[in-house]
Amino acid sequence: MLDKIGIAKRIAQELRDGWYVNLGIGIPTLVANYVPAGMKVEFQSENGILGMGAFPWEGEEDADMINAGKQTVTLKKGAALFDSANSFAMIRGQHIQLTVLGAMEVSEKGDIANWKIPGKMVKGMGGAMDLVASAENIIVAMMHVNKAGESKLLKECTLPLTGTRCVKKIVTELAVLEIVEGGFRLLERAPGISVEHIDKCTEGNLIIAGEIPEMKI
Amino acid sequence: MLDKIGIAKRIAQELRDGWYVNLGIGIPTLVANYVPAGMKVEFQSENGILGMGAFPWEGEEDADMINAGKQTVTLKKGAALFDSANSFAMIRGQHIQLTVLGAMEVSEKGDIANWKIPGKMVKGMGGAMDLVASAENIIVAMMHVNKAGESKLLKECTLPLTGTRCVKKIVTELAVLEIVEGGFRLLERAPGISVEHIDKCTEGNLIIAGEIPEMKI
Amino acid sequence: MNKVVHDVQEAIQGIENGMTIMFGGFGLCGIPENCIAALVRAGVRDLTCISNNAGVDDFGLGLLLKNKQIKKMISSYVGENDEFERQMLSGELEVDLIPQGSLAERCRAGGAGIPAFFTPAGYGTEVAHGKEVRIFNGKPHILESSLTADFAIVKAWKGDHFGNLIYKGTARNFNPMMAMAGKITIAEVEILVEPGDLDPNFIHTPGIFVQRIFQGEKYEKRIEQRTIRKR
Amino acid sequence: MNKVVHDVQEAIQGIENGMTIMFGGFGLCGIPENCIAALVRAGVRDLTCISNNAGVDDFGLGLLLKNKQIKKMISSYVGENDEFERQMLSGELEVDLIPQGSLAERCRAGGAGIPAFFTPAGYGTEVAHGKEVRIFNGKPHILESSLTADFAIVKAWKGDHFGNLIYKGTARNFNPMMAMAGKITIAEVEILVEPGDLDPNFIHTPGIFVQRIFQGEKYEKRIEQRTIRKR
Repeated sequence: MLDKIGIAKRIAQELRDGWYVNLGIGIPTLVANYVPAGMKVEFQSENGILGMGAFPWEGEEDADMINAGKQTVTLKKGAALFDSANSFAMIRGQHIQLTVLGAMEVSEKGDIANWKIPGKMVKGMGGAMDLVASAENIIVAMMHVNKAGESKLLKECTLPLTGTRCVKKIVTELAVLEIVEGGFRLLERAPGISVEHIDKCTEGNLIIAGEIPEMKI
Repeated sequence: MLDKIGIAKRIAQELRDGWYVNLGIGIPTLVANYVPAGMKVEFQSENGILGMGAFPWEGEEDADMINAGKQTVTLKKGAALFDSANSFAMIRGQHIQLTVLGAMEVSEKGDIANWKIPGKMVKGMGGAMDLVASAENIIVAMMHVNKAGESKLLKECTLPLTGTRCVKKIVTELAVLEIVEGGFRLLERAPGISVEHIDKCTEGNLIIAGEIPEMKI
Repeated sequence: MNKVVHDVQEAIQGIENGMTIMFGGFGLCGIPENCIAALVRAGVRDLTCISNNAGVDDFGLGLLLKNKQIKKMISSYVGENDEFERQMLSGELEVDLIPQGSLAERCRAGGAGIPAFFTPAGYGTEVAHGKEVRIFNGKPHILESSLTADFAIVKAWKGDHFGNLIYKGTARNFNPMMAMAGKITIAEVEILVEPGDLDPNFIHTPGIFVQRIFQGEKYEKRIEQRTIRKR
Repeated sequence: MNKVVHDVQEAIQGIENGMTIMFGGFGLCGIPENCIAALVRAGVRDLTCISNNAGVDDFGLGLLLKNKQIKKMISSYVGENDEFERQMLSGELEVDLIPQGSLAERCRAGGAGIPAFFTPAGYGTEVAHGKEVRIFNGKPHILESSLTADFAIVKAWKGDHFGNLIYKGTARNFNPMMAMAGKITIAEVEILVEPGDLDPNFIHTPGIFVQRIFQGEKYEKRIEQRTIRKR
């Protein structure tokens, strides 16, 4: 079973040289720490950064330089700053090659829910609805089951949707899965996790074709 | 009868302190030379200037600094440069208080034609269609009659339209007129020009109410 | 073209109960601190506020929320504010949550004279309720309308007397498009300079969009998430 | 993220007969001189060119026109080019004339993932033929669709290896929005610099929109209307 860092590391393997990538808050943010050596990837932050760098050294925090998670950050060489309309022009216009974000639920059709629990929690969708409606390549980073032990990979989402038929891949603590016609196709198992266990933890239709390799992290 | 400079001077009287103004090619451009003393007016050029200044001194022409008529210009202190999308955001968004442009025909309803003579001449509308569709205050600077002696102030335009029901005022070599319900309302006569002459030169309905004063230039 | 007003009091003149006001800023970054404080003092009520976020409990728009001066919020993300969540869930506060990109574009459209546009964001979600759906290139889009406001209040780094503005870092965010969309736009700046002091080629908001400008007395510029690397 | 190509030949690789190409520039100001010259040499034909103007008889896009390489022009103003008028009136050249603001916004929309928007420009004119009309705030608007291109070719003053661009003066014009709307965007620059040499706060076109960049060999920068004050 993977921890959060393991999930981030596995997602980092999906990066390709020359890509612009938008990382959501939480586990997705960690992906930036595991870019394969020698690979050039630029991170976009939807509040107006292209070429986002590491956290600042202590004492060098700048209130005017934050990421979409409101964390203080720095810029890499060759970075560019812009306003929110231009930022979402990049996103909506499909200039970003990969979006990684968290989810509360994903359906076997690729629907995603991650912004609202009616009557309980409403933080808002932020940029997530624009991202999932536009990105050609969306990877969800999340736990396979919730705290109550219920699957988050469902036939149908029960929570208000963020977007429909948009998720391409899911990386959880248990598995890597791909959305295909008919359901979640199992691509890889986490180290030490059986196909049976993944099947048990997946409420939506799980498609198991051939031998399922173990992830290499 | 006014010459071109007279028309420009009369239009300059319509300027108000603090206005942003877009001037078309030809007579309208001349208006910039007659801003009343002490009045602050900024000129916008739709190719990307706010705060357009005079022509450059000889030898200081810059190919990268032109106005919408492709003439070399300079910037005034406090000028701003921007792209075409932002320029027309200013225009379409009604941030410009006055537009002055030329016309081939104006109808008594305020329609304007100034971009095409079918089969003969097609220069294109440039920014004129955006300007006339958006501006709240449009003054047309033109000759009352064409070279063949035919009125350019018509019941209906015969040429392809640039915009409909948009012209507010017209200043010609003969008169100042306002578009009102029912036709061209005569506001002022050019020095030495009779109401009868103006009437004869106006094909559209001319509304003459009360005494018509002579212009003061 | 001198748009300089004497102080924040003069800047907010004319803001009345029930008006719609846009506020620039993302989280606490690039917010018009001085104007928000003045609106708290002025006590205007029943405001409809258009702002990406709602501040935190004790700073930014959170101050107006706590003071019950806001009737309705139009935002994309309000996760950092418990008082907000309480007022919303209790029904005291009307809330219209919209995708961040649609919010940015709707403000820009409002300033640019574009009354409506199609976007894929929100299709198939509750954001699309009641909105026209149309397919372009095989993909469903929804029709979003423009947003404008009685007043837009933005915060810039530097500004000149004509209202030309330059923002700094990620404090730019929503400020430029909200500056475009206010019937009256108020700009508060850290540094007010003379016309000619800003390079015309590098102005983020041309002065035509700004009606009032002043230098704020002081800026706290609070950091929401202080993340650092230890040396 | 290094997008530097060796020379103009490498830059225009892949441009084929029948393609749609956007060209930045207003009149002869801010046009990609080196790429236009290379396209003339390459002899690609049946191009659909999206450009505010069509150059003059012997410079700018006029060179491609004279060479009969252009099948269709999408422009707002073509008044400075006699050969253009001749080809158009004789029916050799297809022409789609559209309002300048709509052209700018349609390119921006193409780059920004907005398939269509409403604008008042052109209502009641032949530009509106076949287009949906809708009333907003009592005023009729027409629905305009976005524009994209197989290639967009823009010209900037300075650019870095990542494709970040800065324009100069009024040579900015259509370049930024066309840079957004190309499937492949080629930027030719007067001065190519290293990443980090441009201030991130003052970049006009972020590198994400640019796929290829090179420093042009030389720039004539011809002036169309040399207007001066005598000393």
